[in-house]
Amino acid sequence: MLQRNGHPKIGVYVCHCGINIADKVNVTELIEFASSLPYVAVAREYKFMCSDPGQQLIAQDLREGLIDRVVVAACSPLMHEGTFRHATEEGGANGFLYQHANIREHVSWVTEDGVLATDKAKALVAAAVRRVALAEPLERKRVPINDHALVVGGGIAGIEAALVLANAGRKVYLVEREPSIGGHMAMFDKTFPTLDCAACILTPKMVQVGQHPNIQVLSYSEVEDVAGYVGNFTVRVRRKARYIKEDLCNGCGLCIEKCPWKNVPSEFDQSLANRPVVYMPFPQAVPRVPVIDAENCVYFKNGKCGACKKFCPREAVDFEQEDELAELNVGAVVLATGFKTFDATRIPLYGYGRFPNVITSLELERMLNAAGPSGGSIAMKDGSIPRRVGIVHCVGSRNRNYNSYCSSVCCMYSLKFAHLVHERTGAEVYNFYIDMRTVGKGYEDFYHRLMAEGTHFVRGRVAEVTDVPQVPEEEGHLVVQVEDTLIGVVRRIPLDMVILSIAMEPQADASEVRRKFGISSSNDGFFLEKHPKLAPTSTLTDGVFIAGACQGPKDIPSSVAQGQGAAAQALALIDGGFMELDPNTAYLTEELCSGCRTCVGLCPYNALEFDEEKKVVSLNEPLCKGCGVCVAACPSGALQQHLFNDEQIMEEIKGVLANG
Amino acid sequence: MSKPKVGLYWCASCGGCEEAVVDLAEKILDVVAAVDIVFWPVALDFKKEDVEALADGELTAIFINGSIRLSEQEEMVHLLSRKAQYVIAFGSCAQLGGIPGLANLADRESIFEYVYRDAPSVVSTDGVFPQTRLAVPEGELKLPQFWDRVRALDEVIDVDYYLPGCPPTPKLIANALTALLEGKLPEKGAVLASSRALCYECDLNPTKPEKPSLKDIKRVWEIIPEPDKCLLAQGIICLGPVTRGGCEALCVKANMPCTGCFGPLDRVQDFGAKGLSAISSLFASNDEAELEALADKIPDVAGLFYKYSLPASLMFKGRGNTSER
Amino acid sequence: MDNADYEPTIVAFTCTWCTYLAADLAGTSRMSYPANIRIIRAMCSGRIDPQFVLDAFRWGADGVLIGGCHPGDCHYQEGNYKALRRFKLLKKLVAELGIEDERLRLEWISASEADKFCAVINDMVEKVRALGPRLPAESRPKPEPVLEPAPSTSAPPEEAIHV
Amino acid sequence: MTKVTIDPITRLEGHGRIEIFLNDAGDVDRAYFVVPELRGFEKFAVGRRAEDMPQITSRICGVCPTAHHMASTKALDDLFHVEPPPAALKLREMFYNIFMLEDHALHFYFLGGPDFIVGPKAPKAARNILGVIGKVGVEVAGQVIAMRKELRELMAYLGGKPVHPVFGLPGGVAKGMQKEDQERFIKAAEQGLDFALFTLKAFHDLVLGNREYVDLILSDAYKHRTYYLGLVDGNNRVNFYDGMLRVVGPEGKEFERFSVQQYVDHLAEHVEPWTYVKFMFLRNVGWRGFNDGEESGVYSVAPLARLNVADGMATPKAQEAYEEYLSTLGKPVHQTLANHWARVIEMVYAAERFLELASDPEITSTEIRRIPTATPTMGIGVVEAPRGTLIHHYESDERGLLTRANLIVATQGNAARIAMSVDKAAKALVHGTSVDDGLLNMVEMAFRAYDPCHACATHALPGQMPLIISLRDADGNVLRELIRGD
Repeated sequence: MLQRNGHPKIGVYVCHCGINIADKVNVTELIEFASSLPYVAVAREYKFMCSDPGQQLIAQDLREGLIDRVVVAACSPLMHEGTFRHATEEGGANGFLYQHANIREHVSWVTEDGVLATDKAKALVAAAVRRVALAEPLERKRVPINDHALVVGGGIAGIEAALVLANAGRKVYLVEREPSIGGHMAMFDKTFPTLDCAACILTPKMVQVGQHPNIQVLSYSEVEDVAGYVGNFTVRVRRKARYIKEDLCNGCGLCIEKCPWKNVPSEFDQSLANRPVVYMPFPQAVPRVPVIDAENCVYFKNGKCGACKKFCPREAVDFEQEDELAELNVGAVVLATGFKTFDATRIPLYGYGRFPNVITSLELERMLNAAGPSGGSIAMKDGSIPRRVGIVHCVGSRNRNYNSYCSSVCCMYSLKFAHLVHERTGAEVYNFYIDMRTVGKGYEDFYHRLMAEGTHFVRGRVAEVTDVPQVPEEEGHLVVQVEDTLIGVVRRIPLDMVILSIAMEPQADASEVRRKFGISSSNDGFFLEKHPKLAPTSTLTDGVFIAGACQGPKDIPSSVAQGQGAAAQALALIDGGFMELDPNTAYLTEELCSGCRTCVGLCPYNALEFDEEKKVVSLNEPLCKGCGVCVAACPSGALQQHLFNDEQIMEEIKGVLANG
Repeated sequence: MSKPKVGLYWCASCGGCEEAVVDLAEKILDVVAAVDIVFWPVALDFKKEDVEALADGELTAIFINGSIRLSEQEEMVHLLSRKAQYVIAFGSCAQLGGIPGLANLADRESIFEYVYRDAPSVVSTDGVFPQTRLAVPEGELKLPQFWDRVRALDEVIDVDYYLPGCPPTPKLIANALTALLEGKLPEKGAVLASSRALCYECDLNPTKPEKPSLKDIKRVWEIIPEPDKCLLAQGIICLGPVTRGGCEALCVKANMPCTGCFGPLDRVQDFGAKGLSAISSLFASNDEAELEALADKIPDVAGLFYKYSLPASLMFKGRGNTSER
Repeated sequence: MDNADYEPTIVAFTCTWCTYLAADLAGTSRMSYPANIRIIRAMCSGRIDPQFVLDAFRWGADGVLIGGCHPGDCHYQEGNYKALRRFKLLKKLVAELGIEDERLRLEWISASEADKFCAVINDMVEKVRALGPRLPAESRPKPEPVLEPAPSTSAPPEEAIHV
Repeated sequence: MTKVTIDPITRLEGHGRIEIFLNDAGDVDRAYFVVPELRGFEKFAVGRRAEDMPQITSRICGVCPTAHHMASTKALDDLFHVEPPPAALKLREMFYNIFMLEDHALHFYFLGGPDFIVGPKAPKAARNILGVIGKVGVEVAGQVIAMRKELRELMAYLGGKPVHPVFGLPGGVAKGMQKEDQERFIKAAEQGLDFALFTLKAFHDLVLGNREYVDLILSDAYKHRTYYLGLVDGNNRVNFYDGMLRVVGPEGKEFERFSVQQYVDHLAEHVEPWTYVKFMFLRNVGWRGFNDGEESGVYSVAPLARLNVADGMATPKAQEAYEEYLSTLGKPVHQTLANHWARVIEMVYAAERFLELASDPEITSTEIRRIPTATPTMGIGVVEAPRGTLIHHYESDERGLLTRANLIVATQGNAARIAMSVDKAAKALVHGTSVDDGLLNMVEMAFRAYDPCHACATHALPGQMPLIISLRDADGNVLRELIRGD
């Protein structure tokens, strides 16, 4: 138990939060109770404590010397603890002579019975009062910030983020797993609702990135691990061997041309076409440096061939090349790792993989693309042109068995498909949808345009795609069986081609990546934002921001907006030059330490070591992140934690249990 | 000017603390020269009346060993604390409840049933148990009430200082007396031994690895420890890191682990819980099953970590003389 | 004491980054769960000292819940594993001290698992209620006021002002 | 009816009490010997790790912790089915004899001795260690202290601490003797022997030289014809550390000879409602109340008993003293007060045995432990404590956690006889309320001779039994009080 001269004088302030708290918690009773607690000198209530007049109540009582420490019972501390610390400082007291009681998120919003809610609020207030009596004045820690930034993921969101940061004059590292940046958008033909060509708007940006003096693109690379903390991350990146020296290669493409082995299914083209062993995923790739696919290369199998090496005019081919680890020091990170598409074979009834003419939306994108395998023409496997085409919405989304969320972009790209397919083949197009979701500027107009074009819209979830005819006219066709919920009959519609509008899903390695960066994910596996409304591109880990589809399914405009937003956030952080951290670090009372070293191995940041001279442990405080693991273990109580020392926590325990 | 009066008194104790005083050997003559020992049940005569006759505070200090189990003990220590300026809890039993405090794991009835009925050598005399009041042909006999719970001294009276140990070492006893006589006593409530854990004064501490960890746990009979090597580093659970120093690592010098008789350090509230926290933090695994296995290598967790301090555990503190859990 | 009319008190020690946020999310999502829970926040479940658990029981808690991030998700790399190490041994200790299994729990609840948080609270409150009070009210110690009466330079606080 | 209470409560509550009831004629009706304390070690030993028992049980008594420590350690050998290496056994026995020597000396000079050396009827103020010093001289007192100190330090050398040592482990001991330290042990043993012999001489001069004392020793007031129990070696000679348990009858003939593993078939405990101590008796004779003679299962332990069950002492000087003792008192010796003499003879034996073992070349061997490999089941260990036969009996689960513990403790073995002695002495000496200090002290001497340790007896508090004797009239008013001097 800590001793102090004189009694503390505590002010307790209860926030109504409009009706959010006051409707459930009997504030008057709570104030009565609070003022009965030992050392409580002032107990006030107010409609909105976070408002200016609310904060002034605190500052004024402090200035007038009525109180010397503060408790506010309001919303979650993560919401307004900072606000009231500031108000306390306004009043001339140290901001850490403050304790927050969460009676909104943890009481009024989750408790049905008002009496019980009031009792719970009392317990939390009593605890805060007991604890604040032991609070100590503290200073915030200032840490310098590295002003370089890392962007992970070279899709449109990452590209935008990188450009914003680079244009602001910051050094940016852009890490992309594939041989080229561009992401999914590079695969698309047109973009909804304006139908301008994806390449035309994307490639200039890719080139900018490639040429930007402030951007270093690390393509064909992956983040290995991350150390450090906000302002000072150390990131190790594995640069996979591409067997072609980036600095020597001028992208002439001769090696690709000369490579005799051209039969590898192209990932970029969804295996609709083949690529050589030496390849660039697509003509506009950035960087314009090919990759040798060692998996499939005969040279790596038996040392024969090596045509590429022979023909390379710049001797850029290097079969000896190995993975390299690059170490990057950055102050902020933007994660824009994007998404993967739903595996349509998971729904056998839709026949993907069984029926050649059942294809996914991404395959269609490649077909439509002028630079794609079919040069932009839509043909069935036998080469003939489809007369009747069906587009099935919500494949792998809005379905408890797969993903319950709405993938948000499928309606719009399905409409885009309906238009393009009709435009290019004159085929009759059916859209099978559950609900038509066209939120977004100009989207609804596009929907109406399609209806005007005579596209069929059938409202209902497709039950099955089959090739077993029941009537003669179904012979030789795919048949979609669906309940048309608008007229309430089950329909069987014969078609030549079926396109599955597959959902966006978190990357396969999303959880691996988020753990490397110490952030959380929501139940659906997408990265978790700090606040769903107010901090959509921030995370709970300071200095790590998220943008684009890695945070949830979204279309290009939203991804771009988030990329730019995240970049602005990162910029605001690293531009400060330094930042202030809560002083919740561990501290050591040397006189109590026996040098038993129990703590040393427990610290994840190596902040503790044994001092051979003094025969006790020494704590390197700047390295401490304030987890308190060592404090709980220290058998002498020599290690304690600011804001969370044993005595303070034990007072809080008494408070919640003993109501006073 | 007359010499300061001091007294030594025992409650539920084994007499080891008295032996420790006798082990002052020739020093005891100096003590006798410096103070008047107005009573010391084991060695000198006194009567309760003698104590009652003393003016309040007439005693400079009363050294009380043993824990509190009987009504008379409680009455007596209340009387003594009135008469003495300083109350010094002497030894583990007075400070923390001591080894007899392990009795708090059982209650009065079960102890009686075993000792007077179920023990193998007892010849059942149709359920005869000792009675607190008994009429015999010649008159009435009384036995004192045997309580459910053993308590540390400071649960019953206000204690000024603590002399830790089972028993305290003669050296510490001498130091305490000197401090008392020279008026150099520290702040009230202080434990009159080292302020650091035993590791600090243990000769083997330098042999402990920079980052200690427990890959395996050995019981003392399972391993012949390498001499001159930290026992904890050899997988033997030594409570040196948790235990207040001052004994100069007597047990470790005898190749046996510290079992904690000097109790917790100033900023630790519960010896057992803290010891458990420190030791388990060293388990060299993050795998649930492996951790289970390691934990199972520590049978009788309570007996290990609360060998001397069960009555002082936060779990039972301030719970009166009942064994209510 | 008849368990029907008895409301258990459960103290929950949660880490800041996962379980505390799950509780916040339960609030923002307006879920509802029993009011028997009292949350005490630490930065990491690895900060939770077994002393705190026993202290909670000492002052009359009928159950104690420790909440942390899922394995691998710790904001401080491995704090939750340290919590697990201690929990394994602590569990054995409290059993030996006569405390029923259901009264002490360790749960991994991530920031997004508000539903799991509510489920755990509901389940634990029911199980603990079924066990009945751990300590009869009369044998619960009463804590002393927060500070030992310290030599007071300033006058003791004047009558509390009501506004 | 008048009640005389020899009541320690005023000085040492819970330590034992003698209640003497006088009839209207003022003669003693019955004297009760009451031990009112209990701690329940046998109960809370259950669940503990077996290896903790030598430490836990030593806390039964801080006066003879070594006896409990050693009995417990031997029980662990048996429990874990492991035989310690020879050096370990020698170290243990040496350690134990050091303890016996030191403890017996303590009793002779501080506790029992004063009665004789100073005199039973001397004023109480003189009947204590100071009185002894007056008689034997200051330098001797210094010797006693110095001797005790050295012996305690040697115990600390091996056991870490003299009080509550950490020496014994199943299969051996934790620490051995360094070659370079052997000399120190030998030297101490030699001094110890001189000291023991000096003590024997002192006893001769001061006690046996005094006809009055001898009469007192021989007087019928302190005589009981009971059975006797003690440990003997292969040649039926006294051994403190190990051997067979032997029982001789009031006529001195061997009644039983058994290994401690069979103790339950031979020894039994009787419970009385008016005391917390349990009374030992011979199962094969049976409990016939507080009576002596062949028909009563009451038996006696401690020095007197040990010398009665043995055919001799295993060391020369002790044997000499033993023979003289018998030639004076005959055999078996039923006179309770002879315990003091027997105790001094045992001091000589302990010192001689200490010297033998300290000089043994093998004792410095580093082979001092064997690691148990068998599954622990049940184990029983026995030693002769200063105050008599001490038995520890444990049962455990396969992890070596105790499932049952039973302790047969020295003073229990004398409990019945003590009660009888007190009753008999009271009846013989106390008549009406006109008894004086000397007489009451002589009542008290009846049990002090046993050096009873009620800490052990009830696994409770220690105790040389300090007593105050209150004479009360019918209304319970205190007529006068007499205080026993230590």
